Amino acid sequence: MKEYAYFPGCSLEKMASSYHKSSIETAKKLGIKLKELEDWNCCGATTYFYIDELLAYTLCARNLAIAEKTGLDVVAPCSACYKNMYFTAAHLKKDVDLAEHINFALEEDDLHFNGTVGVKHLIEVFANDIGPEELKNKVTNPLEGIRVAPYYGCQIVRPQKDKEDVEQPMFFEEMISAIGATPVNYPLKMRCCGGSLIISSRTAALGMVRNLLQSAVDAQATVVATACPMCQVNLEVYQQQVNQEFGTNFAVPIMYFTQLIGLSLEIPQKKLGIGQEFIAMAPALRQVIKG
Amino acid sequence: MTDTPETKPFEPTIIGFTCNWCSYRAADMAGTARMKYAPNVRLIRLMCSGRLDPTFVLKAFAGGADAVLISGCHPGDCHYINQNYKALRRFLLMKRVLAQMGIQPERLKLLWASAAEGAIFTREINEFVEQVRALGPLNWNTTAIEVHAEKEEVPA
Amino acid sequence: MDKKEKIGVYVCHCGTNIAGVVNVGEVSTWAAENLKNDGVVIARDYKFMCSSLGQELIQKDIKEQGLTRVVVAACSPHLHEATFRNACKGGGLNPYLCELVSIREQDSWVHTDKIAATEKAKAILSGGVSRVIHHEPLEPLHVPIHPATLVVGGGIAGIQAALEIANAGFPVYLVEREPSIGGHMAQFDKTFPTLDCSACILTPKMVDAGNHPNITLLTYSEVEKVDGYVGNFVATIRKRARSVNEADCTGCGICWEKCPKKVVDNVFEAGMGYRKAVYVSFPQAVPKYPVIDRENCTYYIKGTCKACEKFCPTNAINFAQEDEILNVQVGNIILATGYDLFDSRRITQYGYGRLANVFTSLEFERMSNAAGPTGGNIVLRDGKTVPKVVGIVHCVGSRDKNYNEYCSAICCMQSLKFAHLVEERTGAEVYNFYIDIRTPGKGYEEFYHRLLEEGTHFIRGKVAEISDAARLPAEEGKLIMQVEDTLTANQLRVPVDMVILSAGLEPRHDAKEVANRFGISCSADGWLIERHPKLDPVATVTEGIYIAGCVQGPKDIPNSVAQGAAAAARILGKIQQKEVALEPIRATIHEEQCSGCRICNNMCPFNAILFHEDKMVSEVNPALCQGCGTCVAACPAGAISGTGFSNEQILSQINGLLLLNIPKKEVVA
Amino acid sequence: MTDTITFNQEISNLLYAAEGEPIKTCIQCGTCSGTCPVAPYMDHSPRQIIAMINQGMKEQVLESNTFWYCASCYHCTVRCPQDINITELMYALKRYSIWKGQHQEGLIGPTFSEAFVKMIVRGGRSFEPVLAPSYIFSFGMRELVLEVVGATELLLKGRLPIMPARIKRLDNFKRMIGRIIPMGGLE
Amino acid sequence: MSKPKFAMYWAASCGGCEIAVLNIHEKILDVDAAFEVVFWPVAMDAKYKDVEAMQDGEITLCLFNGGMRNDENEHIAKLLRRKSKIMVAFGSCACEGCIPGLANFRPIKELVDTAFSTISTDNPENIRPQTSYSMPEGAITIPTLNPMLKTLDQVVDVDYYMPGCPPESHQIAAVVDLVIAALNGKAELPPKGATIGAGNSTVCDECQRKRNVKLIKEFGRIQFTEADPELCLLEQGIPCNGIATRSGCNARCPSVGAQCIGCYGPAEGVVDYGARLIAGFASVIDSDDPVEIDKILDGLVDPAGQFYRFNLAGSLLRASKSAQKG
Repeated sequence: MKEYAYFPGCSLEKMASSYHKSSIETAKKLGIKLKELEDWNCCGATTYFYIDELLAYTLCARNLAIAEKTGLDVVAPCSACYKNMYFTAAHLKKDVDLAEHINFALEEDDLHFNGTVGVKHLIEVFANDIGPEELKNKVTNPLEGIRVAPYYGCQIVRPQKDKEDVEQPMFFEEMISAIGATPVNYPLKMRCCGGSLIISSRTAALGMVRNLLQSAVDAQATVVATACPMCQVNLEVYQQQVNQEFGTNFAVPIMYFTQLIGLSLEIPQKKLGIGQEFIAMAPALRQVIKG
Repeated sequence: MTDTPETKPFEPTIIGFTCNWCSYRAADMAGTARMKYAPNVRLIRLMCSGRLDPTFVLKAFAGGADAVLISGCHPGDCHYINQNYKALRRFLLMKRVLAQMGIQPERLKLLWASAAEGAIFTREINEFVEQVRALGPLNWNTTAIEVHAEKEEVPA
Repeated sequence: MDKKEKIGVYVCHCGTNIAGVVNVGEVSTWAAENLKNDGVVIARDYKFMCSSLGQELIQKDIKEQGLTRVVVAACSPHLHEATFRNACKGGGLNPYLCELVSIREQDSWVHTDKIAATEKAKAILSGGVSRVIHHEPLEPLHVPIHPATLVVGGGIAGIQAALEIANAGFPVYLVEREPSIGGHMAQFDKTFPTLDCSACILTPKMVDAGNHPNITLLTYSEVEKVDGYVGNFVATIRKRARSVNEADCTGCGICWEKCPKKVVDNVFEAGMGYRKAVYVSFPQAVPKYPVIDRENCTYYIKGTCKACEKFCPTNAINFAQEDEILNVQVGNIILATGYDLFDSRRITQYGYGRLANVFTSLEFERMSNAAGPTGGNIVLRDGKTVPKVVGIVHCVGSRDKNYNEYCSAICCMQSLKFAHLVEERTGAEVYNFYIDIRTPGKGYEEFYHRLLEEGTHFIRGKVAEISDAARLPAEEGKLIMQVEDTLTANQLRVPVDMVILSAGLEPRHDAKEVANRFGISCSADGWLIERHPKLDPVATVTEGIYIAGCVQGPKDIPNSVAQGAAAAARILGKIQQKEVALEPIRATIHEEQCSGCRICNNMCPFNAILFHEDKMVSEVNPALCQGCGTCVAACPAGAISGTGFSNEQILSQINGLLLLNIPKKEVVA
Repeated sequence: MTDTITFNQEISNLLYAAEGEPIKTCIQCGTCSGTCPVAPYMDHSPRQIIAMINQGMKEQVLESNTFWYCASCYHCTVRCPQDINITELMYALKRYSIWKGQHQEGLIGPTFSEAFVKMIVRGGRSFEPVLAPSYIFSFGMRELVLEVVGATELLLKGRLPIMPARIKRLDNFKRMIGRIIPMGGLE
Repeated sequence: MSKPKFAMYWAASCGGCEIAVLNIHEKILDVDAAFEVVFWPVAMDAKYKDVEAMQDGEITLCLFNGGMRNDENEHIAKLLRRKSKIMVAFGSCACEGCIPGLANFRPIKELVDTAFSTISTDNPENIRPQTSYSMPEGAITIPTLNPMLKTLDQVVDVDYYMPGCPPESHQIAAVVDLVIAALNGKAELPPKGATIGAGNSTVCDECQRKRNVKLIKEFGRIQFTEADPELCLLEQGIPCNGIATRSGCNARCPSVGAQCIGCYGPAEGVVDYGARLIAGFASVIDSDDPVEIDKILDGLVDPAGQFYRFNLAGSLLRASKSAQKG
């Protein structure tokens, strides 16, 4: 069974604990072991780069170095953590001076970054290591008739890492089809939800949330699936405010892709952290899931 | 190991080989555009970097050059289709031999420059001159080369 | 060297260009004193050596002082080598006994420190002197020119070139990959800026080419191999089987009328229309004979049908026909293989292929063409709805590091043309989204103004994305083009019915192979490289091979025609001379020293080196040799010498360049 | 080589680790601003900011809210025809403006960021409640109410931590950071 | 009238050249018949002072082998030059330094240390030879080593060069015949400075192996390769120096399946032997990718040693930087 060093990230501790639970559970059921990184620290989020790039790299480097000790690749369920750690690793591998400086700091914690560790996003692991085919075979309770809007968000695909399609990727859709649901094609699946602005630039962020939800609703989505705690919280917790702000009446359930997969694998809802959401699970969904 | 008087900094002498089509034209272009670079490089025009005979490089070092520059068209742009790749192969082998002879490989530089890249040519030359200045003089022992001085006269 | 050479040294002031930085007087006196032993008998400096007076100075000295070698220290050899060689010739000295060293481009112009520059000038000069001693008198090589010419590519550039040469009375082989000549121009409806109908001006030329007694038309054919050299090329051409006997076919058209198999025409109709399995590319096709497309013909797939054969009144159909291989001898070659259109699918955010009503420029050309799939009606994919608002995107795949960095040159004018046609035919509102409007051509800027007057909207901004994500009622069912109007710094969402992507031009997908086949080179972009970007745009570094039209870079019709004609003119000049003079910079293998080790055999990209199994020695064919000297440097026996750049010449030049160092080093040692 | 370093150079230097072409190669095509989901809320579009930087309009750039509004979605970056890393540029501007202590009045971004960073430096992990004060006061009454409602609900759903999170080897961690910037640099 | 005088001397060399001379079998009698051997330390007893006593140019033919390793070598070279009409640099050592010339890769001190303090040397006090040592009977002196080994023509003027390690006996025989004929006015001596007793081309010229266009993806060492007996060795990736080495040996080594190591030195008119091999070997590499090329080059262990085995002292660079510093 494949094993990864699992970096939950701050928001999964509480704010997105349901993502945490569902990730562990579904992964286990699909034969992937997520071994939580020992004494990990905050990845610095996007905010950290505002203050001091070097410091931000150091924070990520610490986590990477800890992972290297275990000899496992790091997997992060949060897009921001993923992006930060991926590019930190990339930069440090290229820029030896930077790496030297940061390793000097890491000594304080008896750590050293060698550049051997790989960084993956949880959804990559599901899409590549397991893949739609295998997933399809494992599904015991296909979510037939459920129209799911796959929301990629930003930092899973952007910035471009290699030659991959950053404008119209399809791996999320494939996964949704694999669990028997219907992926809806809506134009804004790649558009930013404004998560990082929700505090600092509220109005802008709310506007972005509005557009996104609108686009999903127009495409008759029963539920929006996300792969990032920031996006989930942003899209769900602030729906009320959006309605207030724009006189809309959205009530779109926003679920983690791991929760949906979990349901299709008949993992008990509790274990998937279902019940913590603001917007009750869509009735349509309730009907198809057993137990 | 510097033998030059402290008063003036060491000025390296560099022999540069350029191909007729790209790099020599790049040098011309640098001139026409009045770009400025260090006067330490003296260029020799060949038709193609492929003409570069390793003998030339050895001769330059033995003759007192502190470094040698080889420049040609960018890979794929060679005006003789692909001869610059042949120069590349010799260059890589030459570096190894020079290293064994105690000539730092950094004293031999390969530079691809197209006819339009006067600016790049200028920049690279300046960087190279600095790099060689840092390495210090090569001072290849040329006394041995003026052998005829030591020779005895042959009886008539 | 037994007899001492008498060398004359001439240092040029070039006004203040050189004298302003280099102390030319000092240089010439230094040469007179220090280079005596090398044979310098006279050293002068003069204001302008290239002036007639300067040249006379040299000639006078040759005559009076009996100079045997001349060294001029002035500008780059690329500028005045020929000048001073001729001066020597005039003075009765073999032109190749003159050496021009550059103390301008490589010294006075690039240095500020006068002392250093003067020292460098001395070094460069002494290098030249040491080199010139080893020069040998040379004569240019002469090879006869075969009068026939091979033109590859039957687009407008190729047709023009072929006609020019044929009209001058010389034979031409015009080879075209497609079943008909005409190229992209045949697909267009109108041509900017005059808007005259493309077919009306092209067809006559195609017919001329087809009927011309001096032109052998080889369509549906490809050049597979080229051997030989300027004046004497031999091209191997594969004439693919048409499955139609040209001798019998009258081009009556019954076969494609009767053919039951419809095929989407991805070539001529850009996928907008259909053709039959047996077809001519378009009604005015030249030659008029159809071809059977064996991938799609029912007979070739199932073994039955033969409708065409049954109905053919002249029994011209020949299913058994096979490819023909022809070898033609020609003296010169013109490559005019044109371009491919950039594939707009690559820019996913523009939605081509995903959003029905996003069209490419070529699709639009066909649509607006009266003979095209919609009979010239500009309509949406549904084939009937007339657009009310149309957006045209410039620079699609051009000026973009993610795709092609270069400007495709024709897109601006093409877009303006589209805008005009759309307004004229549908009265729709047209938005042009551009980064810069580039109209460098006769009557082009005027055309732009005409569009401005016609009220076309121009929005300066590169379109960010095209989607069907309606946000406002007004956007329902429309394509929304999101863009910043950079002139007002507003982010716009422009709802339109139809989008036209003004896709850029790309090198042919097989440009690199073609280049290799003909022994010339491609730039990093993939366009074929001309001999000189300004002064020799249609020649290539391979003597006898010329390029014309888009194969050399994006170009509009007038420029393609001009290049076709220019290449033809160059070739006609050559043919009239009967023979061609080649720079005598060549490699020679000395048989008695050659050990036949064959190291040099894979050094020559021009196949100029052949190995004689019998004598066990290699030999250089001087007419094929381009003089790069790679084999000279490679020969482990030192058995190959290169005229003009011999070992002696280079090694002594190195000595000369280092002359000033030797004392410095002796102190050291 | 001028002795006085231009604004453009200052910013370029801050981009040392970033991939991509120098900002001076911008052709002002507007792809970034056309793409940017936040552009309508910005004082100046990203393209304008680049133009302003290249014009050396330091004051006006720092006064602009543009870079504080960047959601770092990298959409502009992947589309830029000149391969300019616009998102990293926005980061650089944020750093520069905090470093110079010079930014538009009433922006939450700067204070929030500093609060966030201090928190991490102290605890090694993020702890949402700590952050509230850094921005809450700048909210209007209505937003405030909503925020509190939202927060309480999160709390009820067990999605807000009561105790601040801490990493185990905090001392090492702090010393580590000390080696990057002298401690108290942010305190 | 007295017979023309013949001398042969060995400087820094192994003595192989002398054996090669004796290997001309009964031809040696012709030498004896035609010449009066006045000085030949290996073959007969003779004293330097006898030579010093001679008239300048008294010796007609002097075959000088060995390189200039110490001041004694140089002294005798100059002495014999003065006393000889025809001075022949005999064998690879005199012509181009040969194996002793390999010393020019390292500083002289290192060489002495290696010689006098390796495990195989019984030298507990780690003594180094002194150039002069005073004893009750007086001072004993031994020659001083030159920092770099020089070739003969780097010290004295040379009339002819006769390459080979050692020169092939049949070539020596031929040269002897020629000189004798010339002395009797029956033949012309070649122009001064010429290379005698060898061909003008390279070993491949005499090599019988089949050869094609060479495209090498990997260089191998002969002891690890199962070489095709018919096919050119270099073509099989074996670094054979035959391509650049002067002909005259009848391709001795390649014909018995061993690669040519280059003892006959550069071909006619070649300035630097190693450079020819650099060019030659680089030319057979079948790759345009710097990384792959380097990988292929890794197959050439010790390129400088391979290219300059016999030629270092006679090459353009003559000695490595460290050797020059002494």
